[in-house]
Amino acid sequence: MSVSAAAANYLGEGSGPRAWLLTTDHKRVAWLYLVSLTAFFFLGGAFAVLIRIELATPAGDLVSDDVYNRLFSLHGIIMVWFFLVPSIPATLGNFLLPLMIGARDLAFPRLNLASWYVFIFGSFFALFSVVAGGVDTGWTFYTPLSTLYANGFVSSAALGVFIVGFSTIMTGINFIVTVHTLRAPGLTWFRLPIFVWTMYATALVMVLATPVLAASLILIVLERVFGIGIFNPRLGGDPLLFQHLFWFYSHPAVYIMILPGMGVVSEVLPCFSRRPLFGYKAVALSSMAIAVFGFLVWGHHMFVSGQSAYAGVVFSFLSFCVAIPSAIKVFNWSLTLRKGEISFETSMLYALFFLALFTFGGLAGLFLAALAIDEHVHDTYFVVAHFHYIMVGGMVTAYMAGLHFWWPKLTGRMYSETWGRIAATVTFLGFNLTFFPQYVLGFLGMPRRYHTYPPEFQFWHVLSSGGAVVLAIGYLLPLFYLTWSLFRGARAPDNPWQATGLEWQTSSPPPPHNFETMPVVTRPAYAYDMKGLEHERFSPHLEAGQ
Amino acid sequence: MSFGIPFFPQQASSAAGSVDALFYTLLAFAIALGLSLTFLVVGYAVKYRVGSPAGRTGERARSLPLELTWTIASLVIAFIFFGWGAVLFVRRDHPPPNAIEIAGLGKQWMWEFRHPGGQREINELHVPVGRAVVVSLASQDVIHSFFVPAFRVKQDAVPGRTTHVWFIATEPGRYHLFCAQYCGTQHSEMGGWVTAMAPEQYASWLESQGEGETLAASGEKLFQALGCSGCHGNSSKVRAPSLAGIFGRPVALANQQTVIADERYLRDSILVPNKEIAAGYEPVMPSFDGLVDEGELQMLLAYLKSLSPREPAKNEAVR
Amino acid sequence: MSGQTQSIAFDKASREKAADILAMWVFIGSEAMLFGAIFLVFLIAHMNYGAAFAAASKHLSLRLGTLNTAILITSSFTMALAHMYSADGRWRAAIWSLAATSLLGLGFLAVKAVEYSKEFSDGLAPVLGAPFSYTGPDPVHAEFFFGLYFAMTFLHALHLIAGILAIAGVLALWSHANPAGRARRIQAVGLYWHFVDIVWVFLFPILYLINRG
Amino acid sequence: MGEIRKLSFAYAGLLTLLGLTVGSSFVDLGGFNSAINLAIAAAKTAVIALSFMHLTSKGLPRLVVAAVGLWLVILFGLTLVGQ
Ligand code: HEA
Ligand code: HEA
Ligand code: HEC
Ligand code: CUA
Ligand SMILES: [Cu+2]
Repeated sequence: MSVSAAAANYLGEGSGPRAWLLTTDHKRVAWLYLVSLTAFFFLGGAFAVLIRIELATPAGDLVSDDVYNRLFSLHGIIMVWFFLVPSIPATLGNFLLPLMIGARDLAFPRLNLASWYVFIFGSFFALFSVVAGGVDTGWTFYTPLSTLYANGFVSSAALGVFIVGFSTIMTGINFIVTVHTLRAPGLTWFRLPIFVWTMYATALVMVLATPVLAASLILIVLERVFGIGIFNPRLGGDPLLFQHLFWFYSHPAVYIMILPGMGVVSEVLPCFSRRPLFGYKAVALSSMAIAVFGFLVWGHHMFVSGQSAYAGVVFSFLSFCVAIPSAIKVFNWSLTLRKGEISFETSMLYALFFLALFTFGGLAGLFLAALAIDEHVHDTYFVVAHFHYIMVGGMVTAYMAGLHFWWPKLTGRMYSETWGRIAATVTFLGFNLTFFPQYVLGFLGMPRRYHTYPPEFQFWHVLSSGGAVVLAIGYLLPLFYLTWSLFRGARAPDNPWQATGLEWQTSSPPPPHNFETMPVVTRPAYAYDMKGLEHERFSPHLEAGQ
Repeated sequence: MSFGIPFFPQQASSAAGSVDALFYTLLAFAIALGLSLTFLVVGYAVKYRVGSPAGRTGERARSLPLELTWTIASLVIAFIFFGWGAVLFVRRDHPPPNAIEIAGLGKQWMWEFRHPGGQREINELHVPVGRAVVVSLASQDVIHSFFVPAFRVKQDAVPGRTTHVWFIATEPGRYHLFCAQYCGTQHSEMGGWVTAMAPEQYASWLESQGEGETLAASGEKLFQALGCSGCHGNSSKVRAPSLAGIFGRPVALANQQTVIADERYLRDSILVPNKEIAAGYEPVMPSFDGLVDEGELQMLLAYLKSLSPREPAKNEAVR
Repeated sequence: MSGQTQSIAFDKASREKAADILAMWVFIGSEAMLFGAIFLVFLIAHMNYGAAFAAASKHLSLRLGTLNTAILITSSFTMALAHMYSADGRWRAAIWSLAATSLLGLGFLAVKAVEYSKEFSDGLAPVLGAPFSYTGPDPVHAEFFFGLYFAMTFLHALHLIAGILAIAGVLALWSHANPAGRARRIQAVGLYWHFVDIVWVFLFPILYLINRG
Repeated sequence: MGEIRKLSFAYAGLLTLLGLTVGSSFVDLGGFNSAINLAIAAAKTAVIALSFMHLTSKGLPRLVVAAVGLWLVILFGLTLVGQ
């Protein structure tokens, strides 16, 4: 790019709080999210550390039972709604979606900024609950515990989640409309990078599922604040109905929490294998299949809740079906490595670790979907291990992969590969040490949400707590070297990984409106096998513009 | 169990073996698949690392036959495990006919059990080995869950309805009883022990607990005290259906439908009498919602059930 | 050129308009899921306690309910007129139609307030600990009915208030927006307004008309 | 003034439907009362959507409506299975 770097760069577009807090540039909004979400991740992580310390001994000696209940409730609520649901979509998605489809911004830049303010507004309610004395319902808010018996600050937490839900819906609408209306000329659906497909699928789930959560939370708040008894068994209200509504949202929401990770990995694996993604169409369509079929399986959280066994059989069947698209993806990712030229940069390591951990979490999902096994392991640490393998081992690892992959684009700086590789490896080892023992615990019958436990389980708990320390180091390291790189890192070239995506065709960091000249796309995604591509621009128009 | 570290849960019920068989088969599958994928990925990663001499010609980024193969194979395997799990699971709905019925009541934060003979225990449950036991579960306040890992059984106790779980203990011993559904402050302390004993010991244990009045007898007393007998008794002036033998019988309703008088029906008849009106009767029965608590409801149900011919014989057998 | 588009992402006003409409529809779709979930709660309660619900429903004011339905339908009509006028560039007529729409919305709220206060004074409002003194059969499930009634109508009223505020916003920013922008906003607010009307079209029969015979 | 006639027709139709639904509720038709009420509500929705909301041209908005319809069916259907 011939234009002088300072003016061409979105980071140089004015500084100071005003320029950031009133920006409508999707790239800056992504940063607003990145900073807030990082804070929430470490807050949630701090609760997790306290949980693990408490569980190192069978007796409840560090905190009281009430405090423990608040710890895991807040941990779950914060990690799910204030970190993991928005994590990749609101940061990397926000930053990359317009770049990847060759647009100047999202369709509604102001709505995008508004969604961040709504997020912050909602998080005040949640933080109020934290400071005022916590919530003691678990992240699932089951009635009638949450409506009639819980004595924590349930209403403000529920309102917080409710409000954050709106920010999620806003993001979802923005993404859907952007993908439909702003694709660059020549960028047909089947030329889209998988990341865009997964963003689209995620947005669909956000828009269709979140309102149902909002409805159920509003009913809880009405019951607690206005005394309108809707789930009150005394009036004939049905506690199971709440569970239906909650899981109608929350099962699809777990796909909000994995699809974006799948998208990131689908970018990283081909890049460092120098191979096109294996079975591109199958991977793209299976993302959509996950988004749609994910809505049909929520009853698998309720096998022993008292719903009819017949419904249990239906939901179990559908749960096995929804595993198939994930299976397809796992096989396709593995085959992508075949005959590649594989190198092991930090983000590639994270992506490979994602592959392993997601697979092991997903396979545990099959155990849970099998009715007779779930009867035994439901609400035990087996479930806890399952979802941490997918959400932490899968999604958070993918988030790290993506953050490292696009860091040069986000910041224009390179970080230390050595430290990156160390952090990835420490995370992987610490993760397995933390959560593998929990599978064993669950199979042994250790119930979840237990403050104290029978002494014979201690061995496994100690392993898990030890692992959490290693894991904490794994997550703290990037905090330091990435921050350091912001100020001291080497300047990044425009396309440090020789990747093919449109986002790499503009400068690092990109100019305020993304592209000097609007691109035209002439190739499928992942054209790594087309010879001599590395230094060639995607579109003749880009060249012509200079 | 090396060094006192547990690796497997105890197997102490008739279901444990078959559930474990499924578990270990699925585990074997998961390990086999996991290992092959690991070998595949690590193998590729080594073989095709940058600068390795491995040949890279003839590659293609898709292969329809391959993709179809793994899709179909996954489907088939998934369906096998689904079917297996489902077959084991639906047994839950069909307890053996001669089962002992114990009433279990969850409340914040204890389990209260009542044996057919009226013996009450808290956070302890004594059951005979080799006999089917049905625990009918109710909850006074929030949702709890009855969980005995050694038996591989779990069932939520939901306020406003009765649920069931059954098992046949196979090994005498003491096993953990947990509350698996988060229910508030002392959730982790809510539980205790299930003691499985040889039938003779169980009988003498029942003996030693004192010959309280049976659950059905308490229910009968309530039936008098609450005034049910005023309407449902033989000499009553109100026209109300006779309740003899009602349990398990089909009942014609005023809205032309027919329902089986199961526990849910009896329960609703007492708490929400207007919901389903028996054909040919006026809807004059008052609701007893709020007048009877869950424990009393269980007694009434036990009494009503004892009016059905099969039931008394069953209660006899326990003594 | 860019003066015609609101967002720098678009270079053609027509594309931006299409995007606006799509976004509005997606938003309405997600609102439909919200109300759908609550209707489901109502449906299941109704299946279980139909008799009690039918009896309780008779205690609502059919006159006021019908009046309100008519008011909302009329407001939808004036909103449609506003859209039509703005598309034709007849701005004064559009402003009057918008004003009429929001006034009708306020009228709806006023009638609703009358209804609420009547229900409170009749002891039919199990809200905020107000005394509940229902005299019909099965007061327990009647209480459930009134709880749902208040929850659902309250939520609907909140949406209506949002709609009125949105109209007020369009009018307040009238002189700041170029004609194309005005038309776009009127159309967006209009879609939302009609949706809120549709919600009421369902609320009315299930709450007021369970069985009057 | 074709447009204004169309809108007025729709408006009149809506008021008629309102009259119908209120009227029908005074006739005891057993279980059919609710069915009729819901059918009329659906008809009103169709009128509003087609004439006021201009859902006539095919394209993405219709797709959205169809999708939401399907999702509501899922929500209602599978929940009722579990009842
Ligand atoms: C990102 C989050 C995420 C994801 C993606 C998943 C994915 C899956 N989940 Fe999980 N789940 C959670 C998060 C997630 N889950 C959470 C948070 C809970 C607990 C909530 C709570 O109670 O607090 C939970 C609980 C949960 C339960 C209820 C457990 C219980 O409470 O008793 C069940 C039961 O069926 C289940 C099943 C599945 C299945 C079948 C998948 C599938 O989608 C997995 C598909 C993946 C694979 C199958 C692996 C790859 C495939 C292969 C390697 C090929 C081989 C495959 C075949 C032969 C089919 N999950
Ligand atoms: C969605 C994302 C998510 C993430 C990322 C995590 C991350 C972790 N979780 Fe979480 N977890 C949930 C979602 C998540 N969890 C949910 C939904 C539940 C269920 C809640 C419920 O039952 O309602 C749960 C429950 C849960 C339990 C079960 C509690 C119980 O049932 O009693 C446990 C126990 O080990 C646990 C542990 C951990 C650990 C060790 C991590 C680690 O990965 C965390 C790693 C991060 C760090 C270690 C941060 C490092 C930072 C520091 C150390 C700085 C400290 C800062 C200060 C002191 C200021 N989690
Ligand atoms: C005022 C009279 C009255 C009293 C008191 C009364 N019932 Fe009833 N009961 C009726 C009538 C009349 C019916 C039939 C109409 C109906 O189904 O509601 C009935 C129906 C029933 C049924 C359903 C029987 C069937 O054939 O469908 C059960 C079970 C029952 N009552 C149990 C009880 C119990 C238990 C009590 C006391 C706690 C009780 N009743 C008290 C009048 C009464
Ligand atoms: Cu009772 Cu947990
Ligand atoms: Cu799920």
